[in-house]
Amino acid sequence: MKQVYMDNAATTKMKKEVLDEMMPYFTEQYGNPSSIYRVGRESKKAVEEAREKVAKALGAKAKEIYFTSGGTESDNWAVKGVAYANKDKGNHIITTVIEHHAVLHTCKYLEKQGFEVTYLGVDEHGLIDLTELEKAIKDETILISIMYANNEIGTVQPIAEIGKIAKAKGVYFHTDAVQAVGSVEIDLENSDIDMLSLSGHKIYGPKGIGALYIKQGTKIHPFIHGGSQEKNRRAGTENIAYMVGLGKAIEMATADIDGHNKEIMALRDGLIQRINDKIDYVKLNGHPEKRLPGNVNFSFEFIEGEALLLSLDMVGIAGSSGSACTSGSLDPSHVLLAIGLPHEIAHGSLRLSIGDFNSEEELDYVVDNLAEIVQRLRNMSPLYEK
Amino acid sequence: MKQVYMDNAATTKMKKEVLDEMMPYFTEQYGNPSSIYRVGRESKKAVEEAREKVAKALGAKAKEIYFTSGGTESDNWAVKGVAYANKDKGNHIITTVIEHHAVLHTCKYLEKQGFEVTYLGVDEHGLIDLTELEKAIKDETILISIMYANNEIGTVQPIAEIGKIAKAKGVYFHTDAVQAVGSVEIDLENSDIDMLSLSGHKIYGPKGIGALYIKQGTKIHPFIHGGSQEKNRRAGTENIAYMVGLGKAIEMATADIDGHNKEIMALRDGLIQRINDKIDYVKLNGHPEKRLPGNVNFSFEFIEGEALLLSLDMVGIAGSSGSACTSGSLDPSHVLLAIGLPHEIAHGSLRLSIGDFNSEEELDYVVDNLAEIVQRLRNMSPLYEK
Amino acid sequence: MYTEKVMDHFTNPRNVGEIPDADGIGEVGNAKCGDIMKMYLKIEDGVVVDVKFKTFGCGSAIASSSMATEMIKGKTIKEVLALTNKAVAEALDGLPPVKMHCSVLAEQAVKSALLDYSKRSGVAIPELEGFEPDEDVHDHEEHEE
Amino acid sequence: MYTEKVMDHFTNPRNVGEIPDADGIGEVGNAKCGDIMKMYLKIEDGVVVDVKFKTFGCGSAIASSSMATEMIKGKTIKEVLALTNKAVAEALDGLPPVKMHCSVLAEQAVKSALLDYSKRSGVAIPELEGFEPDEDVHDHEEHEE
Ligand SMILES: Cc1ncc(COP(=O)(O)O)c(C=O)c1O
Ligand SMILES: Cc1ncc(COP(=O)(O)O)c(C=O)c1O
Ligand code: FES
Ligand code: FES
Repeated sequence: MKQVYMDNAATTKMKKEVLDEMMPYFTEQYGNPSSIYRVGRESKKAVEEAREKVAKALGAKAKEIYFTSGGTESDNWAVKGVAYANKDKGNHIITTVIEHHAVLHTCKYLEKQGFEVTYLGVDEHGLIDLTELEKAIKDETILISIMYANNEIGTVQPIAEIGKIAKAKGVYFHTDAVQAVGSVEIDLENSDIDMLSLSGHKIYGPKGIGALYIKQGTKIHPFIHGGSQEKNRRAGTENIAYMVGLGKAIEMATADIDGHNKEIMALRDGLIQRINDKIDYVKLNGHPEKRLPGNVNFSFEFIEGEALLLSLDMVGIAGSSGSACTSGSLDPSHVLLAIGLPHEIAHGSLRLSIGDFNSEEELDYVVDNLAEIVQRLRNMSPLYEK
Repeated sequence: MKQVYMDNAATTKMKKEVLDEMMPYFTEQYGNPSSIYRVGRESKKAVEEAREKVAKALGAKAKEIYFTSGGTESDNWAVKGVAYANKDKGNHIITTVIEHHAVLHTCKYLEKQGFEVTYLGVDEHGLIDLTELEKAIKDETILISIMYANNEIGTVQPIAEIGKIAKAKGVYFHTDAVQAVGSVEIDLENSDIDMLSLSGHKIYGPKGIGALYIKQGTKIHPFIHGGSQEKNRRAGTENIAYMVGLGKAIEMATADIDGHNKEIMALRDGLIQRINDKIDYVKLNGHPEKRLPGNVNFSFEFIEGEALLLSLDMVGIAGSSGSACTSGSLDPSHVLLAIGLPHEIAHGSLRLSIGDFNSEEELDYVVDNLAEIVQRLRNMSPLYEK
Repeated sequence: MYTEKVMDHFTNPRNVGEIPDADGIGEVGNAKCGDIMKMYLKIEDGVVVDVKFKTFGCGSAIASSSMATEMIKGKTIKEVLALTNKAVAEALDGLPPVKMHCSVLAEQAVKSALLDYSKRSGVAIPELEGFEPDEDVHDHEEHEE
Repeated sequence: MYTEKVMDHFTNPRNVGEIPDADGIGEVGNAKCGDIMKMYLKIEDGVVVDVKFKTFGCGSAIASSSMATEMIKGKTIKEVLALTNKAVAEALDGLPPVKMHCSVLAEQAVKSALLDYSKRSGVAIPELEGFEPDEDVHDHEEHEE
């Protein structure tokens, strides 16, 4: 059967070039980078070259890049690390209701540990209100953590403006850029971002590697204590192969963002167009313009997401309803509820996220099948034609 | 030049069988295990099969095994997770002075956060005193964290007895078994161990994957918050390939521990014998019997470790002085000082750790070169012949 | 994730639709997930001669509805009353633990329809006395765990 | 990690040994790492005509000793006094930051030997007035960071 993978926001297929660069570190280049003998020194060199690549892709200094086990760890580190290191200054954190669970659940945890968290709401397109942000800052505020781009609806926040506000108030600013890297030009040197999280597997790199950018001078505790790896800030024997993979992946992902986006957006806009044309009672979620180039998120009234996903899977189409992480849960996406969708409409949502391996001709297959499936499920629904 | 890798306690070369099992997850099997479509379900299945393998190798239940990014994360999780989850009960932790930094530095950090830590000393062989342990336990004690086997001198602690004491006193017992897995028979179901850390790259698996065993019913906080992976206890998109690799590696490492140990110990004892015969002013560190099958640790009087390592490297021999993690540091190993070595003797120590890829004939090469190098460095030393 | 039986009933659900002149109609919603199930019964001489359903819900909700309709078709009211969600789940070769409540929805939809029949027809069904499908049926609150 | 120059001087150190009838001997220890360096000078007419060293220490300590001996051989006391640890490190094409103190050891060993020479010979070296190699030379305490 035809297989169409349209869940590139959940994870991507690794690029061959990335795997090729990693391979030596699975075989002969196995030395521990902390060791002084040859095979160790070569590993060390590979790690530092990878770090340079990540830094270069983001306009940062190599020494500001710390490798982690993924976007989730990066988020945990940034939020908890700043919270504990600055608790003498204050105990207040500002974030949004539409963050990834890696930030949200970390904040919930910190609330139990005595921190206070303000969760900013968003408008119908998923954008925060800058005035509200400014008002939320108080003397005790030590951290603002707001995602660069949302993983479900693709909305891109006004990061530069948020940074300016944070800087003016002397509050640290962390942004979860897991979904943004490769889709948005990022120049950290000329930004007011103090910390930025990214992840390898969203940009055709391996799963289980990420990085945290920490601007020089930022007061933050280590999160994982132990050996002196990563300049004493992130312990644990280095995952050299994945670091090399992340370096290559981010280099490729940022080589020509504009050109790349143009292609992906052409596919995206075509898909949105066709769905709008072919299926009624649908609603595009997220911002009409300020959205990730590959993100398509629709609500289909009267039907439920899981049934839709299962049906798509049966014709070889991989999509998602909300975030992959919530698929074990019964609740509709917290993001879709936050932009004001009623429960039953949030429930009937589908995210199709386009990636580098998708083609124009796959779109017809998707739309044809989608139209048929939606109709079939609606025919079964007690809400339809009511 | 001949290359002899004798630093298997720092890290091991991945076995071909392990890499082979991992490969599909770098290419076509890239689905996110949290997704419900086919390629996601297949990833999920792979993860659960790997978990079964880890559980089986340790005599545990699959649901008691949680994948992490390595031994260091496992140690951090166990110690911090139990500390914070049980701080209502007490704030006292017991560990030893010879733990890996992953435990030691975590404890140091917790001290700054208001916990109290007792660091048990060890005897000249690196063994703790059980009576001292018992005496150290008080009402506020919530955790005992004692490593199964030491990474530098190879000493194996009386884990069963420690477990009994912990259980009798109602205190959680965590053991860092990163060096023990594959060398010691572990049967968690019939043990009093509540948590156990392990790491992939010490047993011919990949670097950047580990696991924490958590006995059912143990009160512990998650360490990395976010998505609902690992039954809501360890968030982050799964590193499927490495999980599969760890599963295979531990399966191989535990298939025939006795037979395997016999071979490794024959090499080890031969090496010890030859060094003792050929070089004077040497001292074997660690316990004569209760030691890891592959561990050889000698002090060579009058010379310094780094000079020794560099010289060995120049003839293609990879060894370590103490732990790999301290190679950036100027202090001699905290473990060697803890067993009572004077500073300058601790400084002149060499660990040669034997692994599955070492051969009998490599030993001659090592001993011949070692003898020559030691003599050369001694001739340069102001302490020699004094 | 789902058994073949579940996938079969999900893909080719039996008895989808409505019965315009139904003798009993039950509609229940699940507070946990916000899903809704509607069951139509045609009853003659105490026997379910026809049954149809409509479901807004997940795969296992649809499969459970389908399976439940099959299990009660041609059965007496007494027999129908004996239908438990566990029986539905078993007939589907099992459901994931987190999806067991979907089969509860099916059991409740059937009972609701019988209750409606009882009310409309005046035929007393003592076994249903006190039966109330989950009270907060339309409570669509989100509940962060 | 180390430059080729360092590795060269480490592998083939120049002027290793002792001078039995040395005119000045300096021994210094580094409090940071516990390493020890001993320097022997033969001085004639204010010129270092021979120099030897022995070092218990890391690769860069050995290389620094070796380089330092080369740099002072044949030089006048004045010229020798101008030797800084930075010059030694530069002559080695650099040392890792954490290893800079090893070159300090070399500078201090040389100066100690000159001081010893001054004391023994009565030749005043005013530039060394007040010079004291790191005071806690034999402080072998561990210092956990
Ligand atoms: C916005 C966002 N943040 C964080 C994460 C977590 O990253 P990872 O899967 O690498 O742990 C993801 C994806 O899962 C994401 O989309
Ligand atoms: C005893 C011990 N504990 C913990 C670790 C850390 O494990 P990892 O390197 O996987 O983080 C190591 C090895 O580095 C070790 O030897
Ligand atoms: S999840 Fe709602 S009925 Fe199954
Ligand atoms: S580390 Fe001691 S002199 Fe270099």
